[in-house]
Parts: sequence; structure tokens; C-alpha cells
Amino acid sequence: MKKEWLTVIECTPLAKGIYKMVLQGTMTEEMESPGQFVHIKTSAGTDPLLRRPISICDIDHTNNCFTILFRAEGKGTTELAAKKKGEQVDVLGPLGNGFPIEEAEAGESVVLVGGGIGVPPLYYLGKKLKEKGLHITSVLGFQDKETVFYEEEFKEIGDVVVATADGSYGISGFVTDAIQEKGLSFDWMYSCGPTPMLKALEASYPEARGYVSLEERMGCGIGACFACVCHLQDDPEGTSYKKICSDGPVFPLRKVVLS
Amino acid sequence: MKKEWLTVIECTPLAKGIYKMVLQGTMTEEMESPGQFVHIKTSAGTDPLLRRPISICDIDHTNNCFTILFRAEGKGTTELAAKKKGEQVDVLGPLGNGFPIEEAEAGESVVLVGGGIGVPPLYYLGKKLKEKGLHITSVLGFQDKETVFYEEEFKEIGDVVVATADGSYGISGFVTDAIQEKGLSFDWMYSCGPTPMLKALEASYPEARGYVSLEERMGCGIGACFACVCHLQDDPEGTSYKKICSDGPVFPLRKVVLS
Amino acid sequence: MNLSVNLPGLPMKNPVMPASGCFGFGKEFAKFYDLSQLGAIAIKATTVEARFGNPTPRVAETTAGMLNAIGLQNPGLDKVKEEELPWLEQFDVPILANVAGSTMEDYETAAKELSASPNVGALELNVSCPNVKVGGIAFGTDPELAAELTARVKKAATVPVYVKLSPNVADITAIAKAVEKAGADGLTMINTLLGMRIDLKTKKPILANTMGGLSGPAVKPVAIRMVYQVRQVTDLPIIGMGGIQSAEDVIEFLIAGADAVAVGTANFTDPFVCPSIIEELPQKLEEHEIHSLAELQRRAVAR
Amino acid sequence: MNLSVNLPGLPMKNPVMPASGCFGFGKEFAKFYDLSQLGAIAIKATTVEARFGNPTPRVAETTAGMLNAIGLQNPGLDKVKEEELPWLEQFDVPILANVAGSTMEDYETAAKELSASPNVGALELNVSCPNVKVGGIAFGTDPELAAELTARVKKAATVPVYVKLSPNVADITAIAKAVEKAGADGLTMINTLLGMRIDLKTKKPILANTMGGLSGPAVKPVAIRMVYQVRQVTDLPIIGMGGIQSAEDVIEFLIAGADAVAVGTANFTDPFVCPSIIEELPQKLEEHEIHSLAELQRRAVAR
Ligand SMILES: Cc1cc2nc3c(=O)[nH]c(=O)nc-3n(C[C@H](O)[C@H](O)[C@H](O)COP(=O)(O)OP(=O)(O)OC[C@H]3O[C@@H](n4cnc5c(N)ncnc54)[C@H](O)[C@@H]3O)c2cc1C
Ligand SMILES: Cc1cc2nc3c(=O)[nH]c(=O)nc-3n(C[C@H](O)[C@H](O)[C@H](O)COP(=O)(O)OP(=O)(O)OC[C@H]3O[C@@H](n4cnc5c(N)ncnc54)[C@H](O)[C@@H]3O)c2cc1C
Ligand SMILES: Cc1cc2nc3c(=O)[nH]c(=O)nc-3n(C[C@H](O)[C@H](O)[C@H](O)COP(=O)(O)O)c2cc1C
Ligand SMILES: Cc1cc2nc3c(=O)[nH]c(=O)nc-3n(C[C@H](O)[C@H](O)[C@H](O)COP(=O)(O)O)c2cc1C
Ligand code: FES
Ligand code: FES
Repeated sequence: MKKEWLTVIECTPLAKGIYKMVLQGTMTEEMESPGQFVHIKTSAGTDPLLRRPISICDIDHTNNCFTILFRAEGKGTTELAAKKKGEQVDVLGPLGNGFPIEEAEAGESVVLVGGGIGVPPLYYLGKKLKEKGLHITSVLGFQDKETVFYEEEFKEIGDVVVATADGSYGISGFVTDAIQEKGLSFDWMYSCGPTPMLKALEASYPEARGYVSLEERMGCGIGACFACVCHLQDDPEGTSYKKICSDGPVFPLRKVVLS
Repeated sequence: MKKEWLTVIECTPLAKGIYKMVLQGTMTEEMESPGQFVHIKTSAGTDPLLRRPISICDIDHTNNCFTILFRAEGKGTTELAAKKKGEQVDVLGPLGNGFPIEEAEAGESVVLVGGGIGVPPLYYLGKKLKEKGLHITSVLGFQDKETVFYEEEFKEIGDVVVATADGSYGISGFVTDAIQEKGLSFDWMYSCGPTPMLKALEASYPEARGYVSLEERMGCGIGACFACVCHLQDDPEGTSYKKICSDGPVFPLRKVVLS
Repeated sequence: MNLSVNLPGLPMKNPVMPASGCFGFGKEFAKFYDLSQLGAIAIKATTVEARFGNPTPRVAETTAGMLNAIGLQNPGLDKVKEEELPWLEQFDVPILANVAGSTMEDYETAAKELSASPNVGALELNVSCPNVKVGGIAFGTDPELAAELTARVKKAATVPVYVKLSPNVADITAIAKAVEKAGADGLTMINTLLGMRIDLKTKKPILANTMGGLSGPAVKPVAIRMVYQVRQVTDLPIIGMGGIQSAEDVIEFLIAGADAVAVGTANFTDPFVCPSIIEELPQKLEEHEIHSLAELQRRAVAR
Repeated sequence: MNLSVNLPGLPMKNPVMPASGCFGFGKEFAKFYDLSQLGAIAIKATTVEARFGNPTPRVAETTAGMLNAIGLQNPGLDKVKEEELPWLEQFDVPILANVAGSTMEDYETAAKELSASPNVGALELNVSCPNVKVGGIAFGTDPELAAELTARVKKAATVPVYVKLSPNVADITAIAKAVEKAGADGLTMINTLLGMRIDLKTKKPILANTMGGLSGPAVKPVAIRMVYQVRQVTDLPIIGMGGIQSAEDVIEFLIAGADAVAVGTANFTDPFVCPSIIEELPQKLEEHEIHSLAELQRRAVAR
């Protein structure tokens, strides 16, 4: 965990509103576990004030670089998208705990289920799982054809099924529809995406082994402010909790209350 | 009076903390009277929020350009100084009423008295007065040698006397000391600088004909908010007033209360 | 989309007006655009006698905001009636005349006289200006005084009366309810939050008046909260303000419970801000799937 | 330059501490720097029983600020005493323990127990948290209740007691005077301003709790004003806070009348903000020709 000025090596549009940024700096050395995130100050000064949490999508230890993919939507991400090659960005990271891959064994099959801007953290995860010798199917859900990204990259690590909500590309419907339609079976499920998607997955596959990565509005990103807590499924009304930023963002399926 | 995005043609340091910026745009067409100012939004967004008033130092109608000189001190001016050639700047102007030069006649002598960052508006004024055939002596006061600027430029329009408060360059002392030391006499006095300087001039030359340009913290810069009013010397406690932004910033000597 | 909003005394083409004190009497902005585009105009506070106001500096920038201590400088009732208001008659726009004073009698006199002007659609009682030391501030923070003043001004006035609420209170709903009971026809809120800045060079407050009123984007969350709170306790029309800079900000106020809005400080950074917002508003409403202003107005924000 | 400040119960190496709720119990920041560098640490509000707090979202960004509605989540008195405070003993830094509750008895119990911990130098009575619906808020806006609570906690506590004032009041000096009379050893101010933001997409408040507390640079002018006002009416030590981001901001608070300061929201944007400010402070003081902190403290800002 470091606060460092990183250098923008690349910042390019990938799909409608979606950008790819490659950042370089010594912070990369600390990045091991897929699914961690960085917390980015998109501009000096107070406008906007808070950092923006963005998942690490890919890591290149040789060049001390890592990749993030993000949707330029609000003020902070729009400013981030405007950074040019060579500019410096104030980044805190790597933060949180990524996807555990120790238990998954060579030869087993994995489904990576990503929804929209939840897709990025699954990419480096997939690479790692492939290295371990697992069979990977990626099910990637997007709004429409224009917002599809990284299909080719995921193809390099396994099979890919794309679904779009409006049916303009791939399977029409949600990722759960796509998994069913393809009749996919798997030993492990790793997922990241909007909460309703994660809930649907937990409901449809109540026995599945695996992990989900969550999002929540954050203050500090390091576990100090209690902005990002969630209840546990075995104590949904009680005082036990997990912090998404520092205990997560990745949790075992059915561990925490998705809300 | 326009709100326009102007193009930065040049932005270079002139002296310690002092920058010269040349801006291009159709707004220049409306600039006639020397001593008017522009109101600049130094960055998009809310940080900083308000515009910064900066005097017009020189006008080049041929190229639709004008020059400003400013001290990079606080947040806004520091950001302005960081602009690069080709960038666009949001400018409101030209604002206010400049120095009247109708009454001054060819052959008469003029002293231009500028203090620090009050020097810039006197430059275009001097050029105009020279065109009219007046004899010009510029008395320019600065803090120290490092903050002296535009001495050469003023030499092109007449005699120049430089004074520095710490004596590190030119005459040691204030502009009033310099005028006395040189035994200058003049038909007209035009001045811009810190209020204590203007007060000292009015006190030392109670009969002088001429004009002073004032500064005040501004809100709107166009006469709507009443942030920048001053009392009149013939009604110092009453309800009559002038707005520095829209009635001024230039007023006849001894017209308004300097405070 | 039909943007018109019909408020007591103020038949507005659209829900956007410049806020009092941030637009003078309109003359300066008329050089930039046709004032008939505006939903209404809230003119600068008028007192019975001309006032010079406070010594300068009167403004200080703060992070995402500004402090002002103008001190109600204005040319006085007679001049406003004889010069400023008649000049504004050339525009097709209702005027909300902001009234201030140090005694209840002052308010009554100004209210009576201003209501008689043909283009004054309504009055806005400035009971909340933090920059006047006599009276003013106390009226706005004490529900009983505010109610008494409202009742007296209602008697004196011949046009609807809006009361401008101060945010410098523990419970804004108490004042809102008190002035409603006293007969107010509407509420405008919020006035500025009392603030201060110190110049490190001089070690003294930047404002000659020491303290001043904070406005601008910094205060918007406080304003939204107060509009929301007041909307829960009254059905009076609310003209919301505090930090508005964009059509999105306007929509946020409307959802919170405002019927119309006023734009203050933003006029200083962009003289075209009001017409720009008015132009953008239909598209932004559509983007957010709002098909009429009526959909939003008076809608309690339930969660 | 000697930066030390000796406040009741808090022998501080320098006038800078992190603000309660913005620093947890220090563990996270200890990964970035040695906490012994800090003047003091204000730990997260502690209640007798563990609390989960409010539903999420609990934070919302605003212009130059943020809203929070954490809802006093904390592990409860026992755990704070047995785990958090002992862990902090490894650092050479006095602790200001923030105490919250819904009843006076809660406050008394927590105060009594926390004062018994060896590294707790003083207590900070959180009578002003806008995020708890029972009790809390009322204590902070009613001078009599605040005074009664202060008196009772003073009896229960064995270390000095600071009262944390709410800015959501019409007259902050009234509360300050009331708690001083009731025996408070110091004041900390300001807590957050009540605010709200609405999400245009959902048309609902962003915070699950509807409203939350506004902090960050946006509120600094309000905080400076309140510290200044309170400094005119009391000689109690004041720990000032609200929007501090830099050494200059610290100096502004000291000139306004604070004896020390706390840094809240800025810890989220820069985890190193406290040590950076401490490092910068001597140079910035020199730049502004301030030769000792004593020069500034208790100096009424006259103009
Ligand atoms: C652990 C984690 C990993 C993430 N990874 C990615 C990623 O790889 N790519 C990507 O595009 N997005 C990712 N997000 C979401 C991303 O943080 C938000 O889209 C972003 O903060 C929005 O900022 P903005 O400036 O566009 O929006 P604004 O509307 O200006 O944001 C206002 C405030 O709300 C917060 N906010 C708004 N939406 C979200 C959200 N969905 N989640 C958390 N905070 C939010 C912002 O951080 C900011 O504080 C991730 C979020 C989390 C928590
Ligand atoms: C009519 C007029 C003409 C001017 N011409 C020039 C010029 O040609 N060159 C130049 O360098 N400066 C000029 N100034 C002064 C210049 O406006 C200030 O130096 C500048 O606004 C300071 O901004 P900042 O971002 O550096 O400081 P900050 O401290 O960030 O400013 C904070 C706020 O205070 C205001 N402020 C601070 N100092 C002054 C000041 N001296 N006068 C007015 N407002 C101030 C700022 O505008 C801003 O609103 C002029 C001022 C006026 C009124
Ligand atoms: C310079 C200035 C002068 C103001 N004068 C008045 C006034 O005369 N009467 C009044 O009721 N409000 C006055 N206000 C308050 C505004 O009308 C408005 O309530 C406040 O500024 C919040 O809106 P904003 O954040 O959009 O500026 C003034 C505000 C500013 C900034
Ligand atoms: C996320 C968050 C949590 C807070 N929790 C507490 C708390 O538990 N107790 C308390 O007294 N103040 C709490 N505060 C208020 C801060 O201590 C401080 O008074 C306020 O944030 C103003 O300072 P700032 O602008 O530097 O953040 C909290 C503030 C924030 C932003
Ligand atoms: S964001 Fe602060 S605890 Fe998670
Ligand atoms: S700055 Fe607004 S009237 Fe002069």
C-alpha cells in the first residue's frame, strides 16, 4: 500500500465511454492478487474532492505497469479519461484483498461472470487461473453492442460468451440468461458487476463455490472511515460487518449481504 | 463587453513571479481605452471559483491580440501562469473605463507612476500618449531588483526612472522619492499601484491633474454586485459612491476616497 | 416541454430567476442578454433610505464559495421606484422585490410602496441578511419575530409576500411554519451561511465587516437539505437557491421540493448562466426522464 | 520552532491531530507513518454497546466537501478498551476519546470507563453528531441539555472533558458558554453541517439515511467564523476543525482563536496529510512572521 505519483503510459478509448489506462510506477511491485483496486485522485485540488476506486485489470511486472479500465461518467472519471500520456496521477494502492485462487486446481473449470464495468478485475484473474491450468469461460454482460469491451482479450484466456441487455450483440439478456442458454457447468464462479447481477447469481447457483467482488461508495478506501461496510449473511441485522475496501472488495459467495 | 474563449499566444515569465501572457480573440476589437481590464476564469470548475481581474497592458489590433502582465501569487494567478501556448482561456471583457487622454495635449509632459503590479496598464496608455505627442517620463517602483519588469519597453516611449524599495536597483525608495530626487515636473500624472502609493501621490501633488487606477476585491466585475464601491472625496461618509469595476477602475485624482 | 411555473404573483415562463443581490437591478446583465428570457428577477434588497453599506473589502473567495458583506447597499426606496423598476418594465418578466430594513416599520413602508409598482409581482422579505447588524438577523432566526414581521408586512403589501429564510438556525422548519401561519404566500431559501476568512498576511479577517455570508456551490448540500426539510412541513411555494450552477442543480432543488429556483453567485462567474440553464433544462429533464415540472413539484422525497 | 501545545489532558508535540471518525482507531494510518508524530489522536466515537450504524451508501461527495452518515458504527466500549486503546499504547501520543450515546447514562458509563484507560488523555463529548436520531443531536443544539450532559459526564470522568460543538445552531456562543459553565475543560469544533444530496438518476437522496454531515473545505469559512465567535466569549481551549487541508489552514484556525486543530476529511484524500502539515508548519509560520504559537493563541482578532 503506497501513495505514489504514477505515469500515464497510455490512455485510450476502448468502447463507448470506456477507457483503458496504463499506469507505471513502483507500486506495481506490490500488486499480486488479482481483484485489488487503486484509489485515484483524478485532479489536484478540491474539484472533485474524493479519490475514485478503480480495479486493477492487468499487471505487467516486467515494465512496472498495470492497466485499469473505466467508464468516464461523472466528474472524476471524465477527468481521468482526459489524461494524456506522460502525465502524472496521484494513486493510492494496491488496496483491498483480491480473488483467492489457491483452492482452484488445474483441470477444474471456472466461469468468470462480469457485468459492465465489473468486467475489468476478472481479466488478470483469468490470466492467473489459466496459468494454473484451469479451463476458463468468461460470461460478459453489457448494456449494448457499443459498450462491449475486452472480448478479444478474454478470448485469449478461454471461451467467451457475451450478452447484451438490448440484444444488439451476442446473447440477448443478462449474464444469468447467457449461462443458462449455454448450459454452462463449472467448479468455480468468480464474479464482479452490479449488485442485482450478483444477487441473481447467488440465487441461481446456491451451491456454487467462488467469489464476488463488490462496489460501494467509499471515503478513505483503506478501512478507516466505515463508509463501505456490509452485513454478513449469517448475521444480517447484527453488528458484525465487513469493510468492502479493506476486508474486500472480494468475498466468498454468500458471505456478505448484497444490498 | 464579451465573454469569450481566447487563445493563449504566449505565456512567459518576465521577472520573479511576474508573467506575460498574450491572448487572441475578437474581444480585442472592443478594446480602445488604455487602462481597461479583463476578468479571467483561470480554471473550469469551482477551484478557484471567482474570476480574476487583470489589466490590459498592451493591444495589438492588427493581430487581434492583447497582452496582460500579472504576478502569480495565489491560486488563480498561479494557474493562469501555467497555461500553455494554444490553450483556451475564458475571459470577460473589456471591462471598466480606462484612462481619458482627450484633454492631454501634444507637447505637454506626463509622468506615469506605476507601483509593482500596477505598472502594466500604464504601458498602452504611454504608447497612446506618445502617439499624441506628449513627453513621457515613467516612474516605476518595485520591491527589489528581481521583480523589475518592462523597463525596456517603457524606455521606448520615454524616460524611465526605476525605484526599488530595498535599493537593490535604481533609486532606493518609493516612487515619490524617485519623483522628488529627479525633480520631475509634469502637466499630467497618471498612476496605478498600491493604495498607500496613490495616497502619497495625492498628498504630495495636491494640485496635479490626472488619473489613478484602483484595485478592489471583486465579485462580478460588471457593476452588479456592489463588492467594489468606494466613497467620493466630496461625500466621504455619505451614500454617494462609485463602483471600481464599472465606473472605474480609473478615476480623476482626488475624486474618490482611497482606502 | 412546458417549463412555466405559476407562483403567487409570479407567472414564470420557466423556473429560473437570478437571486437577489447577485443581479443588481438587471441593467448590467441586460447588456449580455434579453432579460425577458428569465422566469422572474429578484432585485437587490431595497431599504427605505439609501444605504452605502459596509466598508470594503466586501467579498472574499472561499473554497467553492464566496463570502460577501455588501451590507445592503442600495439607492433607497424612492430611486428604486422611480428609476430602477420603471426601467425594468421594458422586459416581459415579473419582479420579486427584495425588502429589507432595521425596524418593522421600515419593512412595512418599503413593502407598501414597492407593491404599488406595476411590475412588482411579489415581495421577498429579507429577514435573513447576515450583514446588517440592527434588526435583520434577529428577525430571521426567531420564529416569533419572523411571524410578527410577516403578518405586518402582509397587511401593508398588496402583492404576495415570500419570506426569505436564513440557514443560520438550528431548525429551519420552525421558522417556515411560523411565517406560513402568519400569512406568508411563499418561501425563498436559503440566504447565506455566516462565515469568515482570515488573511494570513495581515492576520485579520479579509472582510472589513469581519464576517460575511457564504454562498456558492459549497453551500448547496445545506440548501438542498433545508428545502427538503421545509417541504415536509409545508405546501407553500418554495423558491430554492444556494450554489446552483447548472440545469442538474436546478433539478436537484426541484426534486428536493422547490417549485422554482434562484441563481446567485454563479452570475458572477458566468453572466450567461441563467439563460444557459434555461436553455439546457428541457434536455436535462428529458435525460432524467422527467416529463413535466409538475411531476417533481410537491413530491415528497421518500426513500 | 517549538510547536508543542499543552492542553488539559493532552500534552501535544504539535497542534495537529486527526479528527474523530476520520482516522478509525489509527491502525490503517499506522501502515503509512509512525503515529507518534501526531500531536494527539481523536479516536472514533465509542458507544457503550457495539453499533453497526446506518445502511449504505453512507457517503456522498459534494462540491469541495462530502456528506457522511456513518451512524456511529463502532465496536463498543469493551472492545475499544480491551483492543483498540491498548494497541495504541505503542505510540507516544495522547488520545482524545470521542464519546457518544443516546442517553445521558450511556455517556456517563462510556466516559467513566474510557477515562480509566492509561493512554486516554481526555474525552471529547460528541453531542453533535447529526447522524444519530435518538438523543445526540438534541444535546448539541439545546444549551441546557448540553450543559446538563457536560456536568454529569464531568462527574463520571477522571480526565478532562472537551465538548464537541455542533454548527447546526443559530448561536454557537450560547452552547459554548453553557458547557463552559457546566465545567467543560475545552471545546472542539465544528462537527459536520447537516446536508443532503439527491441522485438525479434515482430521484432519491444518495445517502441511505437521507441526510448526513457535511465536512471538508466547503465548510471551513463556517468553522473559522464559529471558532472566532466562541473565542470572543470564552478562554477555554479550543480544538478547531472543519476543512483543514494544509498548514495555512491550520494557521487560519489558530489566528481565529483555536489552540490546536483536528484534520478530518483530508485524511481520506491524502493519508499523509497530518504528518505533511506538521512538517510544513514551522516554515509556513515563519513565512507569515509568526515566531511562536503562543503569539497566536488566545489572540482576539481585532480589526
Ligand atoms: C472496489 C471498486 C472497484 C471499482 N472498479 C471500477 C473499475 O474497474 N472501472 C470502473 O469504471 N469503475 C469501477 N468502480 C466504480 C467507480 O469507482 C465509479 O464509477 C466512480 O467512482 C465514479 O466516479 P465519477 O467521477 O464518474 O462519478 P461521480 O458521480 O462524480 O462520483 C461521485 C462520488 O460517488 C462515488 N461513486 C459513484 N459511483 C460509484 C460506484 N459505482 N462505486 C463506488 N463509488 C461510486 C465516487 O467515487 C465519488 O465519490 C469501482 C468501484 C469500487 C468500489
Ligand atoms: C481592476 C484591476 C486590475 C488589476 N490588474 C492587475 C494586473 O494587471 N496584474 C496583476 O498581477 N494583478 C492585477 N490586479 C490584481 C489581481 O486581480 C490580483 O492579484 C488577483 O486577483 C489575485 O488572485 P490570486 O489567484 O493570485 O490570489 P488569491 O489569493 O487566490 O485570490 C483570492 C481572491 O481575492 C481576490 N484578490 C486578491 N488580491 C487582489 C487584489 N490585489 N485585487 C483584487 N482582487 C484581489 C482574487 O481576485 C480572488 O477573488 C488587478 C486588480 C484589479 C481590481
Ligand atoms: C454579493 C451577494 C449579495 C447578496 N445580496 C442579497 C440581498 O440583497 N438580499 C437577499 O435576500 N439576498 C442576498 N444575497 C443572497 C442570495 O440572494 C442567495 O440567497 C445566496 O447567495 C445563495 O445563492 P447562491 O449560492 O446561488 O449565491 C446576496 C448574495 C451575494 C453573493
Ligand atoms: C466519515 C466521517 C465520520 C465522522 N465521525 C465522527 C465521529 O464519530 N465523532 C465525531 O465527533 N465526529 C465525527 N466526524 C466529524 C469530524 O470529526 C469533523 O468534526 C468534521 O468532519 C469536520 O472536519 P473536516 O472538515 O476536516 O472533516 C466524522 C466526519 C466524517 C467525514
Ligand atoms: S472506504 Fe473508508 S472504510 Fe472503506
Ligand atoms: S465587482 Fe461587482 S459591482 Fe464591482
